[in-house]
Amino acid sequence: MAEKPRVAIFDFTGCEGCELNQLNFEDQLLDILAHVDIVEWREAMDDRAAEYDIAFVEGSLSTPDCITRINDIRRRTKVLVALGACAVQGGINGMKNTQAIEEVREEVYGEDKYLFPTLPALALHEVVKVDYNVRGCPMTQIEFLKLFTSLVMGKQPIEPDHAVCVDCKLKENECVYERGMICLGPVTRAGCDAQCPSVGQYCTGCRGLVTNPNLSGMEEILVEHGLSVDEAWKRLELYNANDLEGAR
Amino acid sequence: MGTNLDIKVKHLTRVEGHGDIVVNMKEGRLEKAQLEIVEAPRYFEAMLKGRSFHEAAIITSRICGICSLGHQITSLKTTEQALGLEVSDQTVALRKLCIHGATLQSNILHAYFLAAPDFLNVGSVFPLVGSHPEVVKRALRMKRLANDMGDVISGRAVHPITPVPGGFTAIPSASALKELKRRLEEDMYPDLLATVETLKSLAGAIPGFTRETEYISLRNDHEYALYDGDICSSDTGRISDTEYRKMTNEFVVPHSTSKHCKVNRSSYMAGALARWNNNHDKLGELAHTAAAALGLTPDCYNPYMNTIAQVVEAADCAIDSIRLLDELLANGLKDELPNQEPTKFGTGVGCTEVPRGILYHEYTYDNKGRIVKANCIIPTGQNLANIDDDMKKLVPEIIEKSKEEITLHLEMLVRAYDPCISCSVHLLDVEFVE
Amino acid sequence: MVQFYLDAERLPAFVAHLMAQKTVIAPHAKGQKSFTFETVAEPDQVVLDYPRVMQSIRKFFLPPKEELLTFDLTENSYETTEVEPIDAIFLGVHSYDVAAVGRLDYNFSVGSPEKNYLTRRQGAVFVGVSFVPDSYHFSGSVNIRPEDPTGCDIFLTKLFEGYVLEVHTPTGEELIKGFDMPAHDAGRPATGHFQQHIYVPQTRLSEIMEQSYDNDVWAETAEQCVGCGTCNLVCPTCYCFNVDEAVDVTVTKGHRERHWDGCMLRKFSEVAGGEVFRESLAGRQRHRIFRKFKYISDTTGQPWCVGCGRCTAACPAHISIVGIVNRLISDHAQAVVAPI
Amino acid sequence: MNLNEFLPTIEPENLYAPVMAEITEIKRLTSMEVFYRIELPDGAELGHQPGQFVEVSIFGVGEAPFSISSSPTHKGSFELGVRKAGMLTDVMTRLQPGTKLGIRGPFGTGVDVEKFKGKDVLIVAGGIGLVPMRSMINYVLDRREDFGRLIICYGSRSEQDLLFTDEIAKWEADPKVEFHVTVDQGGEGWKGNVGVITTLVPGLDLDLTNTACCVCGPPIMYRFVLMALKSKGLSDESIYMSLERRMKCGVGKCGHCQINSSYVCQDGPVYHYPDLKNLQEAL
Ligand SMILES: Cc1cc2nc3c(=O)[nH]c(=O)nc-3n(C[C@H](O)[C@H](O)[C@H](O)COP(=O)(O)OP(=O)(O)OC[C@H]3O[C@@H](n4cnc5c(N)ncnc54)[C@H](O)[C@@H]3O)c2cc1C
Ligand code: SF4
Ligand code: SF4
Ligand code: SF4
Repeated sequence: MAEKPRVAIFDFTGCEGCELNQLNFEDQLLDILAHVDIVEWREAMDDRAAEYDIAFVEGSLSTPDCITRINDIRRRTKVLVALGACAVQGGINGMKNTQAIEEVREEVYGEDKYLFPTLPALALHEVVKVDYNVRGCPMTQIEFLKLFTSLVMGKQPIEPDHAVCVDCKLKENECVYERGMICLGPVTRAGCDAQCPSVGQYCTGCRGLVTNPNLSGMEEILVEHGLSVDEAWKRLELYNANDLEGAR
Repeated sequence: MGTNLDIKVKHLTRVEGHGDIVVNMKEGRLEKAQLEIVEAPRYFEAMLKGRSFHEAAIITSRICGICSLGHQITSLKTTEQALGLEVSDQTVALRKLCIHGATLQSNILHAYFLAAPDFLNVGSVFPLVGSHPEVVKRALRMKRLANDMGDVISGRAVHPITPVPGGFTAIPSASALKELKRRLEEDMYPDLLATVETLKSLAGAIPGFTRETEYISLRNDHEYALYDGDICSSDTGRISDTEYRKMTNEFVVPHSTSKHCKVNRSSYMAGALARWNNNHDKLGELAHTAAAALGLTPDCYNPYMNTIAQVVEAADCAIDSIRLLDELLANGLKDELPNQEPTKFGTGVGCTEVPRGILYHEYTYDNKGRIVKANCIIPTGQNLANIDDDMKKLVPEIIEKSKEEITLHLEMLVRAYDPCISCSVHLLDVEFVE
Repeated sequence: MVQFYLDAERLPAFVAHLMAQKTVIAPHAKGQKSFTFETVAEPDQVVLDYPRVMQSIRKFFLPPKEELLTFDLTENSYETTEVEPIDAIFLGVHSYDVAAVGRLDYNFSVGSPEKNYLTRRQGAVFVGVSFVPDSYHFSGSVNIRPEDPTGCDIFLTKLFEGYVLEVHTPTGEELIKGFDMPAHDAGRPATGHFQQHIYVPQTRLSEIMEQSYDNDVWAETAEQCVGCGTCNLVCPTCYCFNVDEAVDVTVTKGHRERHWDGCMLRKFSEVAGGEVFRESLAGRQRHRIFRKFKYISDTTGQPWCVGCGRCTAACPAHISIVGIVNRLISDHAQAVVAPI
Repeated sequence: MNLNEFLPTIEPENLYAPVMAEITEIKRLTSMEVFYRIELPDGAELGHQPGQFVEVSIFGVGEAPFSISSSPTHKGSFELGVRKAGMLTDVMTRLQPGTKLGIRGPFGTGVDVEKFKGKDVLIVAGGIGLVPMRSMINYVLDRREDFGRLIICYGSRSEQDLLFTDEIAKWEADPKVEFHVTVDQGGEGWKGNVGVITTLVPGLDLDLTNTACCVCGPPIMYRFVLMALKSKGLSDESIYMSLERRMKCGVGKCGHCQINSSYVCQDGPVYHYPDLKNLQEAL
């Protein structure tokens, strides 16, 4: 293998749970560090670097400053990886886009709203080219490790594009619909090993939608289980408001 | 004196979220000494509006990945109070275990990964992998166990899955709990002792600065209050949690996307040091031994000692976890379902001690169980005014030092608070118009 | 054939008797309303009175995830992962799930016989149990009765508070040796009526399917179907799989793994470059139903659906396989009566 | 009777265990396609028919099917032509000679050469479709006396995308080969035909009673080539086509390659056109 790839980690608007999840690889951290050099990571270290081979970026873009920074990162890195729901598809932050931005700001800061500029929360791919995604909220650790080994081996990682239900059935979980809950697993992209349904909680859709989801079919399922049409779409929008814009 | 000083630390490292330190001194007069919060606001209130009670905790836990468990538990307590949902003793015990796990993980992360590099004069934990491999491995082992407590009990350490209004969607197995207990006893206990030893050798690097302020934390009669209690001020004593607004008083300042707070003085402190000052009498033996070894005394007014107070309470969390596990195992785990049948729809208040201090949530629900009004007050927001006040006292005291040293002292001060900036920037205080 | 009466109260003792001879795998309760086959640890945890298990016993012979080989990246070498026969008693299997294993046996023996599957399949002993059809079962329509003992060494038919125990093979005789039970010679009861039926004999289905390639039902079903693949993944006769590589975090070793796949999934028929050969959900539904009632059936004369009702029970969109088939039948009948 | 009594008694070999074979030669064909010569251990022969394929694997990366491009008459090694299309093929194009690959196969039903004997052979290859067809072409050239005329129609996106250009030059020069080539987009120096592959068909002079035709190319091509061949008057019985589908096992187990009732990895990839007419999903 040639030189170790230089890795940088950045965060934008988000909860930094994905970054924390990187520090939570206690059992693998030393192996990971054997394969890469971490050259910039504000949350964990002081150093800054001029360029890098791989940039992992968490969070969505929601201020003019974010846009400048992400463009700068894109210029400095060979590979850009979006880490977690906020970066990949806008995530939770996208919910605020469903309301008029001025209203939202006024609600929080009242008259002081102009002190702090804000934009609709954008996923990274809406502004720059993203090479790979690690989905989930927080980013799925098993998927991160898969991506990591792929990058070290110099192969393109494959993104799963089937429903969470598949993984859920592979694990022989009792379907949470059986437990009287509703679940977004049927249209949500797998890769998390059906983490939530495996412990009795419904899938909230954090990993984004599968390609070409049948949304009206999903709406029908949710409505049949007692939600109003509006509530059904609110459920779907929890992590996917940006992708669902105009779909309703 | 006539000193001029101009410090600007942009995007301070090794803290959670984005903040700048700005200090301006002109001819000996301090014009500015403050932590500017530049993290983008996230507007959680807009997200909560109209959301069902099933989703409130899922959303609010995304305010912050570092404090996700704290937000989640606080949110659940709030929802349960608003909707009149009773929870079982088993649920409470499991939640307390989660809080211990999260506190352990957060305090260890802070002490070893964020603060220790300052004591050892390096820029991050990574050089320590080579220079102090045993210490790094110990830190990772402790963190792993703390996270495993989260994984086993709440499904996942970051953004927990199983805690829902009324209980848990899945109850951990007895064998998994036994294994946690074994590891706490056999691994965590000696690692904690070793941590105290390591820190003792580094204690010289902690600056001797003091400033007395108001200390606010939860307090109750039966334990070191983390899960619940009255709100207690070192200045004015205890009041009920429902009156939390009296104990916060938020205001907007232009240099911060996060609101500031004050009560009896211009600022107050929340967090491990506040808890220690208010509740040290409730800590167990191991914590007291650790405190004595590390020079943490009652009524400690040195904010830099917050890191030490975190380690002291981490020790208590580990010991109390063993007690809780014993209790749960002795009672036998019941495979109970969450109680999700609301008995009323109204307003609820929840407050919990999370690693950085006391956290408040308040929600009002409509009669379909949807949120109409929400308010969250986050510990880091509460500490911001106090940090600014500390800086204003600190800078003149160390003005003789080099600019680099002053900067380092300031950075260390801010880090000692272990501020969680992403949490602090979305205070929710909104009436929604239906 | 010998018959005995096994009192329900003595069931744990009977299970213990079996456990003394071999590993016993039997249904257990799981979650709130579900059942699953597991290796028995406590005889009194076995549940024989259950509507259906979430996954049939196929999961033992064709595991959901299975390592095919392990490799060493530094040496560029590999070793195949050797599998063992499952030398166990499968207790409490319903007739349709036994039949489904027979279907899989065919798939993995025909053409190029597959070592992993066939090795695992050696040595299994089947103790079947009758079931009471619920609103999803329709195995009667594919000639599998609830009390059909085909393929079993021992078969239990529910009668009052116990079971008529029939021994069908010498292996079965060996198994019950030393376990005292009263003989029973009053025959076996039928165990209830099906609530779901396919309206023509199974032998006519292929011909009806033949005429149904362009039926509207495919597009109509596709409006509800969300393509989640659940119906494939719970089906006891589905055997399609995908293969993936898993590399260790040290990037020095790993394994090649196969896992269940499903023809309802979009990626199933996608090739490099992004072309998806079965893009429409309508086409995917048709393929699924035809695989159950036409394609292999044309060669073997048997339907590849055993009427367990799992796909319908588990479908979040409530798409009913019986509903689709009966719709094809009635459309076909109308077309025959009134040609355009 | 226990179910097990129906099980076959044979001791099957492991279908998924590849043979490690060495790449002895690598040539870049175009910017996207690479040629590999591969030798099995101990000089073993692959023993294939034109049109068959092998499963190639690189550990840690994956496994995928590739048509064998060399003729069975060529001994001692076999050849592949691979287009960079995704994960595995991307890694493959970066390999060096001497690397060992996992090989399983040959699999599938190739061209039934007996049916072509004594006839005029018409090959229609679009793009990467020339890779498998090259096996048949070279087979015919090596057994020239067994066959009638050899007519090749080859279409490519552009001049730069033409594969096996040295061999094309030989075929063009060979008086016993009627070689026609076209490109979708003609460039500066291109003197030949411009247009899609179907434009070559009308001009062909075929003996309709004694021609067997084999077609291979991208999915979109088949329908149009068929129309062109049929309007030329070629009977369905004289047409064979090689299809591509996703496949994982290569041995009729994984289900991916199924077209209606047919498994491409077993019944194909080369199909007799009359059989394909019953498979609605095929074209
Ligand atoms: C019978 C047959 C013969 C072929 N002959 C050739 C040839 O001679 N030259 C050539 O360049 N290509 C050929 N292909 C296509 C080749 O198999 C694909 O280009 C290749 O699988 C792409 O793999 P990848 O990992 O690079 O692509 P990715 O898109 O990254 O594929 C990911 C995974 O999907 C699977 N996959 C994707 N596309 C296909 C496919 N078409 N068939 C099967 N599996 C697929 C692979 O197994 C791979 O592991 C042939 C395909 C078939 C079915
Ligand atoms: S629990 Fe959710 S993800 Fe799992 S099978 Fe049911 S619907 Fe699908
Ligand atoms: S389970 Fe239902 S919704 Fe899911 S793919 Fe099958 S038919 Fe469609
Ligand atoms: S197709 Fe449906 S009913 Fe038939 S065997 Fe499969 S899961 Fe059971």
